[in-house]
Amino acid sequence: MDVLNFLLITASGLFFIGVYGFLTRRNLLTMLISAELMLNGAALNLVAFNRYRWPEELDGLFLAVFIVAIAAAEAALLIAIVLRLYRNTRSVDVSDITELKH
Amino acid sequence: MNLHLLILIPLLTAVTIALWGRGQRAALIATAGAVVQLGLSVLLYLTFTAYRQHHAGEAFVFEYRHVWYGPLQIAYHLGVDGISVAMVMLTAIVVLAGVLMSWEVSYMPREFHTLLTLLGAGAYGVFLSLDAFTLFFFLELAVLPKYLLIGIWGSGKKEYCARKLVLMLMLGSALVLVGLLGMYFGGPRSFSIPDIASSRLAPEVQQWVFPLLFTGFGIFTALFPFHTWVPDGHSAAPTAGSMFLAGISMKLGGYGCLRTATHLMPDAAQQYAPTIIVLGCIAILYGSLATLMQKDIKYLNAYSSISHCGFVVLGIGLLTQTALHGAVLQMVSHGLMTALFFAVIGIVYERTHTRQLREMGGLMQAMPFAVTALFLAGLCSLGLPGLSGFVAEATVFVGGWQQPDLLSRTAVVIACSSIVVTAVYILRAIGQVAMGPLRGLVSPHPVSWAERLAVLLLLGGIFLMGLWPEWLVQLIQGSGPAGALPDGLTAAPVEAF
Amino acid sequence: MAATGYALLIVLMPLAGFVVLGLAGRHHLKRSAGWLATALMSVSAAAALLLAWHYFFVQNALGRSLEPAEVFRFRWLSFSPSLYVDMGMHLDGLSVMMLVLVSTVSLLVHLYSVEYLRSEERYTSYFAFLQLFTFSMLGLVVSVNLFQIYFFWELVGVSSYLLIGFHYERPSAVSAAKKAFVVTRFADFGFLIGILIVGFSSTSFDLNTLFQTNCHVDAAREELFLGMSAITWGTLLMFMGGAGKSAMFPLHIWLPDAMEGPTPVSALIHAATMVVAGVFLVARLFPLYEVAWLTADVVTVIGLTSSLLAAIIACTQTDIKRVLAYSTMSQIGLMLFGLGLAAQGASREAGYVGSQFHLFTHGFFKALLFLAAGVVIHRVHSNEVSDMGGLRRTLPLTHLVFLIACLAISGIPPLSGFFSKETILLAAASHPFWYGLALLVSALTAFYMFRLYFLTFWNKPALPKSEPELPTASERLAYGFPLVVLAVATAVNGFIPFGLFVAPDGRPYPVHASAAAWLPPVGAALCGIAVAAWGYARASERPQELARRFGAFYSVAYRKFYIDELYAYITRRIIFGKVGRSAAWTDRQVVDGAVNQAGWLIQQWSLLMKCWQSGRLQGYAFWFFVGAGLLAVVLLLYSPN
Amino acid sequence: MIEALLLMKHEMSLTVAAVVFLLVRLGRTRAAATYARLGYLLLGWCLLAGLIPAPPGQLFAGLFVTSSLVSMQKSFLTFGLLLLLLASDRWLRRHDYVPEVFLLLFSSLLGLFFLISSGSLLMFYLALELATLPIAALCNFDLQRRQASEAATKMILSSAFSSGILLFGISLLYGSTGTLHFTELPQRLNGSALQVTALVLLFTGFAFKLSVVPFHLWTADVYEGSPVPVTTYLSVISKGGMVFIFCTALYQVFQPLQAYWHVLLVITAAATLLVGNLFALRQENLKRFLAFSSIAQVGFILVALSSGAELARAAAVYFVLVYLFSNIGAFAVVGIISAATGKERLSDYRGLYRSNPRLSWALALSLFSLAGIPPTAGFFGKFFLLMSGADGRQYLLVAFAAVNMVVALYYYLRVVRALFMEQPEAPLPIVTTVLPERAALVISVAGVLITGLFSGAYETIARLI
Repeated sequence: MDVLNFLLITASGLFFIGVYGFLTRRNLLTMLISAELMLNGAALNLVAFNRYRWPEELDGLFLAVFIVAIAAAEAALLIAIVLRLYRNTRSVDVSDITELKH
Repeated sequence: MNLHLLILIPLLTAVTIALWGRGQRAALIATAGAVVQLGLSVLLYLTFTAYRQHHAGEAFVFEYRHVWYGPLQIAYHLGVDGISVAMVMLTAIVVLAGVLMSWEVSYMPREFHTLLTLLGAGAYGVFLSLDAFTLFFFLELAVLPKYLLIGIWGSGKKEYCARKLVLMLMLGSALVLVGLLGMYFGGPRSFSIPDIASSRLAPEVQQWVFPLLFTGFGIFTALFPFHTWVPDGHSAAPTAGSMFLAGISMKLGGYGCLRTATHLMPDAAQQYAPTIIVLGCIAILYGSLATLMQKDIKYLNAYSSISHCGFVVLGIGLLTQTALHGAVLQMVSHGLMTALFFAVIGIVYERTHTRQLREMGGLMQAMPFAVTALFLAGLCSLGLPGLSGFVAEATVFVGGWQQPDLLSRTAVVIACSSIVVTAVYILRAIGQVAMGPLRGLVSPHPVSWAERLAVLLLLGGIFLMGLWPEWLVQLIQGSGPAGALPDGLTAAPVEAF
Repeated sequence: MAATGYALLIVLMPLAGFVVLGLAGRHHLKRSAGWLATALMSVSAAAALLLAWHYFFVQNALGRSLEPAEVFRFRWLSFSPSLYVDMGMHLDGLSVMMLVLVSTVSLLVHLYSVEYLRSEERYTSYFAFLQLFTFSMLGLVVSVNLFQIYFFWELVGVSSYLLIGFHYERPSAVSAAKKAFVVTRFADFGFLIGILIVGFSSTSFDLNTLFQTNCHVDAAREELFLGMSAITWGTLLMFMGGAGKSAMFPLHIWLPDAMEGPTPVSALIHAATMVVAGVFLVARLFPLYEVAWLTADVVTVIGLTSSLLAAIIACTQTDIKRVLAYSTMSQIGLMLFGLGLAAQGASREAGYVGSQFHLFTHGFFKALLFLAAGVVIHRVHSNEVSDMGGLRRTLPLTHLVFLIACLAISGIPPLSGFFSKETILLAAASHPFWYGLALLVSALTAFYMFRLYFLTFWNKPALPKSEPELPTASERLAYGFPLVVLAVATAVNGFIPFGLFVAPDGRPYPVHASAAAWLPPVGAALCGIAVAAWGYARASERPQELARRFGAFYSVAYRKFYIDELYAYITRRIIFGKVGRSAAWTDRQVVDGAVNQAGWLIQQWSLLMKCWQSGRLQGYAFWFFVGAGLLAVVLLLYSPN
Repeated sequence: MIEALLLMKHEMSLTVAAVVFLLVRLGRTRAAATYARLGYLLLGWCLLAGLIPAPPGQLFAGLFVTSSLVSMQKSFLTFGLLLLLLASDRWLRRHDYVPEVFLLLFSSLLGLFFLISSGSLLMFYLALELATLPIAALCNFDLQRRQASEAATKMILSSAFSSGILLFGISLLYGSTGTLHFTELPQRLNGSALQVTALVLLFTGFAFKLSVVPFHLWTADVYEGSPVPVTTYLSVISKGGMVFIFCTALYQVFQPLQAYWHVLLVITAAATLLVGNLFALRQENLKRFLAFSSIAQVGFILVALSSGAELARAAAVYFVLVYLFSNIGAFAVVGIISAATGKERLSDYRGLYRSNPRLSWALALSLFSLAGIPPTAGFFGKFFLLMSGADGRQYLLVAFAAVNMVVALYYYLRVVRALFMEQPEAPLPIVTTVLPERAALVISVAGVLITGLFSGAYETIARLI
């Protein structure tokens, strides 16, 4: 159980660090990395629960695998969009994309 | 008698106008439709009275029930009693008069007549519905035409006024909606008015549903303090719009109060009666006092409508059979009278291009027909016997006096006192407009035949009711449960003081 | 059957006239309108006389008890099975007398008006209104139901409004008409509530039932409200209505102004018929007034007060029609005084018969006075006595009939006014104080009437404003005939044994008065005439001297005791200025202001929340996270059970 | 095999359609109009294929579940997509990359199909991402526009953030229950603190897609920055799909936790109604305005769902159908005018009735339907939603919603006023519509008028639930 707790605490740490990073970093790419951290926290949780709590089936593991796959897709798309944004605005700073508001 | 026709004919008329009503043809089609409606409503009266002679016991006649939303117990349910018949006839008359008054509309006539006819359809629907959902549907159906009619063809601050009117009425509908839902789930899970009536709602449900329904419908009938849409809305609306609004729309509220609130929730009606009486009195007296100071003739009539509709509220609050009948009579009477008022004001405005009292004068010489009609409307408004207003007000007074308690009788005295104030402002207005040296006439073209016909039609109604009210009273008295006091409310014993 | 026919004919003729003239007259019946209306009226008047003959001599035998009869009745409006309004025609001595009076005077006024208003543009409207008035008045006097009385009461009021405001181009006429209507309306407010109270306390609005169920009335007397029984309240409030119509103090202010109407109208409505409606009302509901003790006192006091007040004011006025108006008010006061005495019970028959008799005779001689005044006004184109004087030569017939009427109103035997007034004074004989006051009124009446007479027909001739026109032949006929008929009636009416026709309960009451009772009133009248002759027969300084003697009292009386000003203050300053204005202000600023404020407030909130939508992605995420956190906290703190 | 095909008839046909577009791109480049017509045809074929009767059933060990109701919901969405594409005909034909538009939209729709059919949180997550990511790409479709890039960035980053939180919730739920299957979850839910937290986090995932306050902040920006068809898709199709699965989640999966999500929904419903309306009140840009109004609309759905009554599901599904017609009608007009003139601001619409009466009526009717005014279907939709809300005896919330209808009417009337009553300084030219656009308008207006007056649609839905 100690391992599970350790893993869970690590996962939560990853998640909250991700949240913190997402909320504070200026660079869009850093924000993406933070989001990935959040996802990884969740994935770690799933794997840990699967291994130590519900080892009969592999639901958690599967979901974790898919998370990784989707995260990759997301990252690819985001980078493409950020590139586009950079072309249009010459900036990847999040505080520069506030034209749409109110 | 097939009640659908009364809803279908205006709808079909509206569709026909929308499709083929180019230019002057719109008015023609609308008039034809309105004439058919009037004929139907008279036919309804005749068949109704004939039917009633043999089947006195039935609450509603000519019922038609078609399950609309089966899973929700919602039905398209029509049926009439004496009160509905009276209101339908009122609607038919006002619709025809309104359409006749609109022959001269030159800006987008097709749209105008379509919307006007739709407004009428909504009113018929409300008066014929025996299902609360259907009733609510038709009640709200009028929102769109009202807004557009005032906003497009109105005058003055028309957009502001249209918006205010629609939003305040919508607030009323919102309250009605919540009330209806409370009634549905607190009762037999049905919107059918006869069903709800027969399965008496629990008092604790009545207690909170009643104020919602009454206030909601009350807003439509200018219940104090939710009446401020009346002066703005009526004064900004085009002539036919004002006629419809004041003549029919305000009656939807009174009818709704009577049909749903009081009829379905007699316990709560009794419980809240003092409040309603007080509100009615405030509307009557305060409305008439505020009218005293009006300088714009449309505002004057709008404020006087507040005062007159106070009689409807008062009649409902007094809770005696006679007073309830008085409320209905007042609805009919006020509908005719105020429509006439607005029609004449329209005629006058066309020729003076002003609505300010002090800019007019001596118009009796220039347009005797219109001013005579105005005078008669004024006399009706101040309750002159022989015209409809007196019949209605006297019935409310007599009905109110049947309640032996001090509050009701004080209320009657206060309501009576308004006839003096009414006389003052009416005579003041007539003195300004009709008498004195001639002033303010801009374009003295003669009153057209359509306008004459509209005025005569309304006058005919007023005289018919004022000179020989018994037929109408019999119609209403012979009506079903909404006309009768709800079970559990017995007529107050006749006592002195 | 015959009675029904006559009765319907009486009422329906003017109605038909009104409808025809009102609808078609304007375009189709320009000049013939007058003659048409007169013809209809003559049918009506003839029917009235026939009906009177039929009622008094065929249906009943004179000298016996008169049985009331109902010739016609239909259900007009039912409030509830037991409360309803019937319209119908009730015949008894009182109503038949009124039918005769109204239709006859109306006929004569019609005839007179044919010429008098010939130059008016709205000639047909005038006759339509006149017919409407006559119809309403006739309908009023035959009422079978309290609401029928109210119905026609209001119609009478509106026709009076129309006729006073006939010259609506003149602002003064408009405001006079308005004033008349509003003041009587205010009184009718009381009337209406009185009807409700009386109707409910005796469970019916029907007059027959009302009188028959005296037991109910008695029972109602037991229940008190503010110390008074229902029937007292009811009769008092109904009397308020009557007082308004009859221009009794303090509701009299409209009557002098009402003289803005054409003179024949003043003769018919504001002298002979409508203004006595209050007297008629009390007489009609006499059984109720008898059981309501306080009311009888109030009627007496109000009657006498008004009578005296009006007589004093009349002495100071200079407008011929206004003097006559105040005189009318004074005479009606006397009638009510008599009725009040009768209702008190002490001199039941004398008071009742006297007042009704005076009502009858007054109707004729006052109409005569007005019509004669009309001729004078027509002649000099002014209402002011200062523009008249010395007219006895140019208008000999008018002078003669005016004199007869003045003598009659002053109570000089053997003219009709003497007999009727004498009967009222007879009723007051047992109350020395009131009797004295009534004598004073009598003397004042003689004084101001002869003051008017001398100023008009004697005195110094005023300079004619324009060349006097000679009366045309048709004018001679149209003016002369009514004047002569009325003068004859004025002269001979006194010899009618009135108590046999109209008396309480229909039981005949022959009036017997001793010579001793004659002397004081006649003496008082002669004194009044003598003083008037001393002061006004010739142009002199004596009137000014007299006025100076009375000093402040004279000017206060000349100003009509400032009652008009008081009313104006109350209505303009208080009702309009304070109450109405504040109601209108409250409505716009407070009630409507709240509505607009609500809208504004929502807009402001909306503006305030704008900064939330900052466009910053991280802000959005922050709120996302905080929202999730808060919701989680709420849910964790919340326990569903 | 045949049975599996039948169960996945929507997905299969849509996949085929997507593949067709992939293949088409390989061939020679054709006119945009041709592609568009092909797209309509393919969608039409999907719609037809969806009508093939199929039994309820499940596939892939319960990952994929379908029933008549689900099948109908998918048909609604397909139909909605077809309508919105028809309405965007002019916009489509302007672009060079039409096949890609179709490809991305079809993919996203496919995601929605799987979302509705998902029988497990695994499938749910996958489908959610499949539905979202293509749209993020589409937001940026007008490549040169700075606002489009901004919208796309905001969309994808927010969505990543939201997925993170959602997944964390899923992981907690998994830790507590040991299963991701919808059929097994209800038995293992006991209301422990962990599960409640997981519920909230999962809820945020739904709330993000449904734009529930306070998870809505991205909505307006993205709606405004994206091309009109994408905005329409986001606000109608994507939201509709989410509502469907949200109903399933609440009424089947999380049924044992009803006491908890009831509170959750009540709070967020009130907040959503209020905030959506207050924001919509001041909007000048019509797209943004419709975005906020669509937020408020979701508030009404939440009011209904929060009651937990059976009525609520039918009402919500019915409302989605109604909303689909009304919102597509409104967006269609905005899109047509935007495509023809490039104008999207309210002030540009002044006096539109003079020059374009038909478009004005279509817009006005759609707006009145959104406001819930009879005789439009919106009235019925709103009424049933509030009725369901009242079934849970939460009259206060219903009253609040009813009052919000008044506020909402205020801003819908603003548009109507601009259309009919105001005098333009520079009137819009007469906009001619092409056949597909006209068809879309006619269908949506007819839908707005007919769906309510005839009870067939509602009764079918109620029967299937």
